[in-house]
Amino acid sequence: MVRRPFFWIIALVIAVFAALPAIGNNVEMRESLVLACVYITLASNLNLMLGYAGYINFGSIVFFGLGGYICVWLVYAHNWPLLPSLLAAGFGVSALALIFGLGILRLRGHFFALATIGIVEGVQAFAENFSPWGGSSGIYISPAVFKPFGGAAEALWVIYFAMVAVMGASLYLSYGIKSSKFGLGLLAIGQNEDAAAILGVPTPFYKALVYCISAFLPAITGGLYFFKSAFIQPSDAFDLTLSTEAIVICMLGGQGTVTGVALGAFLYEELRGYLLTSPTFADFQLTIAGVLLLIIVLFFPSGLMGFIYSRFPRTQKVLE
Amino acid sequence: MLGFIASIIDGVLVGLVYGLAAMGLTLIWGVMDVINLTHGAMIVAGMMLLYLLASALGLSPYLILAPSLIGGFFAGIALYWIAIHRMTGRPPLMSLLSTFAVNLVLVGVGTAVWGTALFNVEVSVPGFSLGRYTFPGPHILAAVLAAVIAVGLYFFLHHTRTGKAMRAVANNREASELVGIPTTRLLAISVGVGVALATVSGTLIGTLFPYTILSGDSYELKGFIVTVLGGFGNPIGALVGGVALGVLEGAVTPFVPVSWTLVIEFALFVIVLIAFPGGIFTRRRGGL
Amino acid sequence: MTANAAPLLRLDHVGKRFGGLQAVHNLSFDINEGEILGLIGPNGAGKSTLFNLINGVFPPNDGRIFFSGIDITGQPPYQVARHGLARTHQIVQPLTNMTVLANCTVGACFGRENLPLHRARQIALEAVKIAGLDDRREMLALQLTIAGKKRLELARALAARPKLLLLDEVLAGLNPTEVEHMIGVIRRIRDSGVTILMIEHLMQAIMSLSDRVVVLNFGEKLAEGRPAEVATHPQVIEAYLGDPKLAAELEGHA
Amino acid sequence: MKRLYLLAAAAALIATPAFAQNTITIGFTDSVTGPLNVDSLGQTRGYEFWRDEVNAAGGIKAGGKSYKVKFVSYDDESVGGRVQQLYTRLINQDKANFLFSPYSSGLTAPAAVISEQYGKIMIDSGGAEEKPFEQGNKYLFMVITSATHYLSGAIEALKEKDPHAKLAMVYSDDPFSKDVLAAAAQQAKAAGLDVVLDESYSPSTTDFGPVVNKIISSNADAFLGGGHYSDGATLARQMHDQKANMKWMSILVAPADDKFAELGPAALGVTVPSQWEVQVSYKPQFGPTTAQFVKAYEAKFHAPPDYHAASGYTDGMILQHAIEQAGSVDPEKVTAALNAIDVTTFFGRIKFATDPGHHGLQVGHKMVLAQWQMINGKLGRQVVWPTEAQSANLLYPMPASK
Repeated sequence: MVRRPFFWIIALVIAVFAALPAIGNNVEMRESLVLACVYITLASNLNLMLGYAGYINFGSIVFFGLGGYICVWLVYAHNWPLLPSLLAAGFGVSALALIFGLGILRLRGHFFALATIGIVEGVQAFAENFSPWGGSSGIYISPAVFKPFGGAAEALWVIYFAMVAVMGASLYLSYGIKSSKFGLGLLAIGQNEDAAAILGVPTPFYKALVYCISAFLPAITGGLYFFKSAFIQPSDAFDLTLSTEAIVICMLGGQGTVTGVALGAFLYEELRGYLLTSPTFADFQLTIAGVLLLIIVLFFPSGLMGFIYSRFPRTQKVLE
Repeated sequence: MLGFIASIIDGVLVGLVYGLAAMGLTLIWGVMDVINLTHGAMIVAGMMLLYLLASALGLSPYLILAPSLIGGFFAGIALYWIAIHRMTGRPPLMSLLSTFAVNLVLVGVGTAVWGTALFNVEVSVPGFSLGRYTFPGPHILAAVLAAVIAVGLYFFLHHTRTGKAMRAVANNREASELVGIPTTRLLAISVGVGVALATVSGTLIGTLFPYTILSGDSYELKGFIVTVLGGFGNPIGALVGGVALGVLEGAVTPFVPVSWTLVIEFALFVIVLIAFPGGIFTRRRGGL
Repeated sequence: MTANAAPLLRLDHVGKRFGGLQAVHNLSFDINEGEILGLIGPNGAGKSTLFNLINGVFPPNDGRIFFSGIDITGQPPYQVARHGLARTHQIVQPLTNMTVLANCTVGACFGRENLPLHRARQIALEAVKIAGLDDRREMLALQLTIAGKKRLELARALAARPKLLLLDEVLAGLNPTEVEHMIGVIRRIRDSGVTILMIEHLMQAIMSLSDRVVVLNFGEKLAEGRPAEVATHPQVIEAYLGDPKLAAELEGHA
Repeated sequence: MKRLYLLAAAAALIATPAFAQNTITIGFTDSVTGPLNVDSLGQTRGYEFWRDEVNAAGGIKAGGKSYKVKFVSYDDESVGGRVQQLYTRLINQDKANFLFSPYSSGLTAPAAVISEQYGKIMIDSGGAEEKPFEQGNKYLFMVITSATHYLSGAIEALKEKDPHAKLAMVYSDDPFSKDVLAAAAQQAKAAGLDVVLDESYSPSTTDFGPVVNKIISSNADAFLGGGHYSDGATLARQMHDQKANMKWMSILVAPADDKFAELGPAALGVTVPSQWEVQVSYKPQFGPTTAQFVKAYEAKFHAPPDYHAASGYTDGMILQHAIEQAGSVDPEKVTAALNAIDVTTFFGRIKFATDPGHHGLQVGHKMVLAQWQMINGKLGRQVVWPTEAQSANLLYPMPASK
């Protein structure tokens, strides 16, 4: 893997993300890249389910939100340091995903998609009523938790670099799985699950495994994100819109590709951010986003990567 | 005890409306395998039409059902040509994206024009009372109309040429094409009918509660549950699914805090989905 | 092929019902290592259902199925595949958006030998060659013609390096030259040591290819034996009288 | 080239009035889209109205300089995640000197986390929840009465009218409403009133039929609850449609908006805790009187101001006062001035708590209770509590549904 050019492309992306805002202490750029990191992490991991195994998961936000809750709650109620809280969030949410997965992965197609919507709404409603997590008011953590990092300003940088690392890990994970036997099995499931099973792909095990894996990094990013915010509430943590956006991003970028999904996530976030803050477009930002999306869906059916591949066939050898 | 009975009756009434609100969603889903994410926005369009016509022209809300039906039908045809027609033969659920995009546009324009202000249309229809519990007239009328519309749709699907052809397309699109059914026109009509159902249900719901530009979302979400309970594309199933949901809400509310109703609803939703993929009230998928 | 060796596949009083319909009833027969066993019978006799029972698409209601002496009754398809049992489909099931080579690599990766990716790719290349798809290996499966997809089915099954290969109407829909070629391929596969159980409607082909034939009718075994014996079996002829064309073919062959 | 010179000259002309000209940038987000749009709009109008008046009067004068006020604002889509992104942007990219709050507790809390991380003063008129003020924040100040006091007036009035009233409390499952009703439940208990139903509902609830039946079943004669705009109005209408016939109804937020009149008979008799009403008449130490404010506001927006507009305006006025007192825009000096403030404006008295456990919380301002009554044949709000401030008598019991 190390000898492939794509390995180094990912390394370059991580380096650029880490270095650009750090040079000249550009806090504003850092903050806009934070959301890009979140989107790339969410979309890349969703892509494991959606692009590889062909399962539409509206519930990717649950991993993010639950990760956030577990991490913030451990820090707040049990005074855990950040790192073990993050790991607990990652492993805890993965374990939960395995339990959810065993139930709903028996469903296919639209039914699976529906069940994941049910999970988002159910978990949000649960969090709104669960008093240890503050119910609908959520959990605030005192700014004092930033002290071990040397203050809020320093902590924000540390968290940012951690998020970039998680994003990088997501890209390597996507790439690694894609070029592995596991990935081949997933792609086969995505194309034709019955045929894959008959060819010997252990479909239930692979599906459960990928669902579980795709929960890990989003949960950690959720932990970092809400720790950074020092505040978490159910309506933000389990926002169905963000899940839908992640699906949109995968399809925009080209599902099943590593580059396309990452690029799609980056462009989508930057575009939304621009429209939202642009004085000219702000009033119509939703409409414009909708029109742009429609144009892309109608006229670039195979997504960004499909377009790039067909225009520059040689990129297919380099970009996964 | 009387309170419990009242809750159940209330559940049936509101459930019929849920069923109506879900019917368009499940029809389009059943016929063409498209999850129409503009459904909520179209419900709101029906509500807005009600507000505009009722307050500007002073029309009776129930007269507005006619323009709502016709307008919805043409909006649906337009939706088909804009967002759905080109998606045939693409990877599954691409239509999810295109309808999501159209929904953004609709909500964006709606918010720019109306904000998220609340609209209220007063309707006076006498209701009836059971002890201290009152069932408002508009509610009863809406429930009855919902049932009438569902039965009408059932007859349309089973006893008209177009309806039968729609069912044929739902069962097997390729075979229908082979026997000479003009599928494209039929699919366009299906989306038209589906959206017309959404706008009509919006107009009816508008007579029950005050609403905002975002009110459609929760009905769309309920529509998903109803679809799972009642099966795809089956108007009677949707009605039964809606009533089941309404009665569940009514039966649960007296005993648990209302905020837990949603948790129970969605937990049940997932369980039902796993236990009966394809709906409790239909025997198999595509059984229009 | 010694007579007293344990059979590779043994069906022991297997039965399957769908609702009120008895698709397969009390069916028993053996397949010995190295032979080609033909499975024939009129439409709806339960042949494809039998394949689905053998490779675990659904479990039988009654009876047991043994493969290499292991009880595989009720095992899911991917476990059955791991034992060394591969199949093709009457209605082709390509992994549409993957290349021909990738399709076969899946077969090799998850088949009997459970190979790592790079080894699997080599095996897949060989299988592609045997099935005569060498020139099309970088094509997407969906771009192949029907005949091409049939070959892909075969190549993919071969790449799994099975002990037993189930062929479900691989000759259907092929033109006479293609049929000739495919028959040659099947012979060579058997010669390489793979046991074959095949369903075929093309009587001429199956009668000449098979060492033995099992005849199914309404889910039950009507006859079993060498092609020549079976073709003259009175009950078989009677069963096929409902299908005059087939009956004529049978008699013509005998 | 020549054109460019001309342009530059023109720009310089506009930008350079008679004396040294500076600007202060104030940043905030408002909910242009999303469910909180209605309530947010009033607050934003209040902010903008203040800005226009200050700039028309020559700006804020401090330390011999005069500062024009410039706003930068974004749509937060009523989503907390966006709020944090946008406040970070306001601080870092738009170089906002001071911040105003978004609307609602749910959005103010995440915004406060950011303002505090960067040490920016944020004046809050949109979030009444107290929790953010218990985190040891130094730069967050609330000009409105906090959630725990919203319904104290209602409880007092109710106790006076019927000491044995049975209360049903049903409220939105959001931080603000929960805070308000939790405090009200305690106050009711202390007053010896019986709470027979105490429940929250999901903020996305659109049909309150089962809830209303539950209220009827509880045999309550007074109702306290609601949340934000849509749910409160829907609840009021369904209570009326289903003839719940309470003797008393207090609903949060929704009835404080003039659009509540659209509900017609369902609005009649409903009370609402209000931060401010057009009838209140505090004697301001500076700034406009209520009458002046209402007149100028109506002239500009062709609608009477609601309390969100008034509190938004007060945000600006208090910030201005503190800057002028401090004679500087230095955040530490302005913070000190804010800590020291104890003034009365048309909005009421303003004083902030300074103990670390509640720093920035409002302790001076008092709320009033308004009731929807018929005024000259039209529905309108009257101040009915406290008695010394009332503009009309309290209707008790409220009119029954027909």
